[in-house]
Amino acid sequence: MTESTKVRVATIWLSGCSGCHMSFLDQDERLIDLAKKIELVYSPIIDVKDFPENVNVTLIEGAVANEEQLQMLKKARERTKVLISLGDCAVTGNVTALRNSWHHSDQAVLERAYKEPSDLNAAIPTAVPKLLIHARPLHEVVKVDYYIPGCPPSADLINYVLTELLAGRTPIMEGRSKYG
Amino acid sequence: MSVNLLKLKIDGVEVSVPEGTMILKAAKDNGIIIPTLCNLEGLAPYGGCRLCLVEISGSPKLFPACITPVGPNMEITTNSDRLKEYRKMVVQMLLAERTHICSVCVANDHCELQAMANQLGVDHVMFERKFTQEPIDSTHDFLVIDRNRCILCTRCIRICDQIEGVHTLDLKLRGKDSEVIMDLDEHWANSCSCTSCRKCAKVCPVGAIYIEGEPIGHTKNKEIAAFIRDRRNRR
Amino acid sequence: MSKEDKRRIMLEKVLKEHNYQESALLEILHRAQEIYGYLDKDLLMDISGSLNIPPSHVFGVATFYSFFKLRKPGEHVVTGCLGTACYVKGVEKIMEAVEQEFNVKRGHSTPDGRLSLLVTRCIGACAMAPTIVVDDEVIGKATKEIVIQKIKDVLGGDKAENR
Amino acid sequence: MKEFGVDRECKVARTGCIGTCSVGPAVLIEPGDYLYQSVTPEKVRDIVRDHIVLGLPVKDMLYSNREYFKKQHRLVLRNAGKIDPLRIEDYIAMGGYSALEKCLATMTPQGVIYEVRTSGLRGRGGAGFPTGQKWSLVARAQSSPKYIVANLDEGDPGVFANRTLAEADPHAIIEGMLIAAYAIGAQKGYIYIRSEYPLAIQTLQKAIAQAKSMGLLGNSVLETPFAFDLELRFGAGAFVAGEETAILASVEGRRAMPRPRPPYPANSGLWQKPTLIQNVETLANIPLIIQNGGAWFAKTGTPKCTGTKCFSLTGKVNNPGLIEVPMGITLREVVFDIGGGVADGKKFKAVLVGGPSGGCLPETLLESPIDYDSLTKVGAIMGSGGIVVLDEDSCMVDTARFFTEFCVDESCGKCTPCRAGLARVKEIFDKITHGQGEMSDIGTLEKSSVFIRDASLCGLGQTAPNPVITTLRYFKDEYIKHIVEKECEAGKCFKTRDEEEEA
Repeated sequence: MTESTKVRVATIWLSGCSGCHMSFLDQDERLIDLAKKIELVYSPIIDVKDFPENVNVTLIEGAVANEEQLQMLKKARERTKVLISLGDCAVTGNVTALRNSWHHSDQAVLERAYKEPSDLNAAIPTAVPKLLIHARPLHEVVKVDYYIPGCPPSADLINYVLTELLAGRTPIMEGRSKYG
Repeated sequence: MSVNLLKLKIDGVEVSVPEGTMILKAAKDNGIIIPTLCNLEGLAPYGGCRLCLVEISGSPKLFPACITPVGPNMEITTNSDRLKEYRKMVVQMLLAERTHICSVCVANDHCELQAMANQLGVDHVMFERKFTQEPIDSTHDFLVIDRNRCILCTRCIRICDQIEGVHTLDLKLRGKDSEVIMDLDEHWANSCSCTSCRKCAKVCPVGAIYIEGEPIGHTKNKEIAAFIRDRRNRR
Repeated sequence: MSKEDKRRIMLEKVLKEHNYQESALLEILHRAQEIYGYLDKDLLMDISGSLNIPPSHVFGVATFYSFFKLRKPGEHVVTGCLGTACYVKGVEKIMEAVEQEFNVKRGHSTPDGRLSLLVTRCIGACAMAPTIVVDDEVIGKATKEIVIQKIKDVLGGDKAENR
Repeated sequence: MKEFGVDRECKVARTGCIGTCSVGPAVLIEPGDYLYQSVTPEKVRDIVRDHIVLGLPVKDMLYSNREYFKKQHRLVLRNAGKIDPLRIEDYIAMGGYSALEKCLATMTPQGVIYEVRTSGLRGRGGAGFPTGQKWSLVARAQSSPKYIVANLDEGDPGVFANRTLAEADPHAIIEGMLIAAYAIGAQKGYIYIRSEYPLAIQTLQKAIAQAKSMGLLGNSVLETPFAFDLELRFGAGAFVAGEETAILASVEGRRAMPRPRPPYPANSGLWQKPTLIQNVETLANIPLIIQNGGAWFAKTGTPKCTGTKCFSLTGKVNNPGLIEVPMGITLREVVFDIGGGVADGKKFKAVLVGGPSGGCLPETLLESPIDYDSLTKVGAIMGSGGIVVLDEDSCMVDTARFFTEFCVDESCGKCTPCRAGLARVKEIFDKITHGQGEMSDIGTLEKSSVFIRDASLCGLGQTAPNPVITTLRYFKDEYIKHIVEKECEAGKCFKTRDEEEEA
């Protein structure tokens, strides 16, 4: 299979712990088979600066928690055919959404994160992008085509979904997916 | 006393069931598991969660299997596409209603709601999830209630009343504001009637009532109510 | 005899009238609220003991029905009818005006405890919509001007008496 | 009257509501059914002088809309406005309690049930279950004692038919209960009434006391072996308590949470005993059926829906009030002929039939006849008889949001669809009316409301989505306008937070 006929796949890391990406990598030797069929065009594990056009499948880890991520997600949606929420943060908000319970302003969240726990020179870093009021799962912001829940989702499940999609079938999640 | 056996069909399979048996039990005894969250053998059926709804041919209505007794020549469908779709809806509504974050919950991997979502293939929730701020009560020596995880199945209330017999627990308010309370909405430590028997924690399907410091897999016991009731009945 | 004792005797009479029956809980809560003005926890515990029903059951019933008050209401009570007919006829605007004028949110009392603003789901006077009840007087076809004036009158009336 | 010297020939009587609430206070002068509107103490003087002394009715003060009464057919409200509700003698003078006498003296319980069956009467509480059938179920139930509960928990906002009935003709309810009790073999009855109706409570209390002192209630009714005792039970502000099984819980002093049926109250009701639960309007029909026979009753209305129904006609209509019409009358006749059309010359938009869980019907469906089955077909319900007229100033999205909010507040919380589902539906409405709606929300609304309708435990949840389902069916354009163009033609939605605070 030549580069040009391979399926163009991207992965994005929003507000999450990167555990889902670790799980993706845990596909181990199956990655070699996968690599024959896909071309990874954008990912935190490769060095590409801008999200490319004409992507076939994008897997997104993490919830949408700030403005920068919101723009990124929208761009990815525009340029992708099949968008997949990868892991509980992307599917439910998960740990990143715990702050939603407090209904505070973004400022209060930052103070809780950076000022309150620190004993010395407490300060909110200026480089932090503006937070959204709530951390939200992806499908509350854009249309999502498939969901792979789990914290993290097992490598087997990720592999199953990708294999099914590459074979042109619809993955069946009943009894396979697992939250938490 | 002779037991009257009724003939009926569950998912096309002909079965004989003693008169008075609830559909849920009749199905289970014949190897068909109908999903439920509020029902627990040994406690009076509640009919609240609506997961066990089944179709009975001849009626456009849906019936809760936990509380509908079998009838002669009934033809029961437990797993149509519509029922599957509706069960997914129930789980989604429960997940969206309060703060359900499996990864940081004490009941992770031992939660009936989580298992139900996985089993039914609820891979996302179509409604905006609520992140609630209901009070957590950890004043008791070892029992903790986190109402943000409560699905209002009332198993704890029923076991407290029907098995332990003290009725410490009940619901206050109504609708979406309903909460499990102790006595006159007291802190658990100040409860005048709680015997600290732990049965509420044993039957809680989720991580709303748990025992501090104890692995939840160790606490949970779905058979306790049926066991005690059975032994009592034999007396 | 203290006021408290008198009330307790009245309550005892009510309990007796109903034969200390568990099923009369709602009636007894109604009468207790008439006697005491609202239902505090001591009172609920008392009733729970008298009828021999669990405290959580009594609390559950008292909070299920919106008519029972567990907090002390204001001296004067304004109740807006939020029934369909009143809503269609714009009761919302009147309620908002009252909230602003007297600085009180619905479901609450003013800090000085003089005025409570409540809502109900229909007093059944729909043909007179919109309706607002000020203390025990029903104001039909209400406008915000009439209602605000009426509230000012009842609040002011007390002051005159005090003098 | 003294002033004009006619105080001997005339009697001033107080009476229950006549039904023309919008032009109150009203004075009725008999003979001739002269109804004066918006009467004041000064005007009364003119009326007495001109009408009674000189025999010249004061034309410009007469109730102008004769159509209001012309199309009505008053059976249940036969005595409303004609008798003093506080005097049992008045009721008896109008033939009251003779039906009871007839039952006790000449009819068997089975005979009574037969008449009720023949009449075709169906429950007026909303579901429309055949009354005679219900009675025979309870009569046949084996265990005893048996109970009867009269439902006067008129919780629907915008409905006041039962209140008017209780205030105007309390003995009709009591007599109906007595006959029902005789037919099914009950000895104890409860009238469950909303605490929001103080006048109705007082009236009923007095009526029960009078009936007791006349020997109509007690150990030996009308000196026969038939014994029946009656108590009032008060609601306390819970809409769901009007539901059949919830009312039982409430009468027993518990939280008004419905339970699944079966078992039906006919077999296992109050304290697990056979119980007949009947709306007071149904009961008020009973004496007439016994008096005149079931066949006579069945002549009114349609073959499948006999008799009449009381409706509370409110909203943006010229003549709001309480009306009683034969079954099968069209909505158009009610809104335009009796109601006198839309108020203030505005354009008709929709009519909401059946209370907060009724359906919003557009002008094209105004020819629908009012009966249980036709209303269900178009997505509305009979409910407890609320008809609210909405004009061009009403936004259908906001209307559906309002009713959903009502049901969210009133849900008992027992079952997931009604408790958790309706709350989500309401949130979606909040999103749409604040300009954050997306087209996908329409699909979510459709899916969830059908699910809530099918999967809820009791009638409240099962009918709560009706306003959503019908507005989506008949007024989808408005939803799309709200979502795509962020436009609300009625000007109800899209207030910003600031504007809301300002208002």
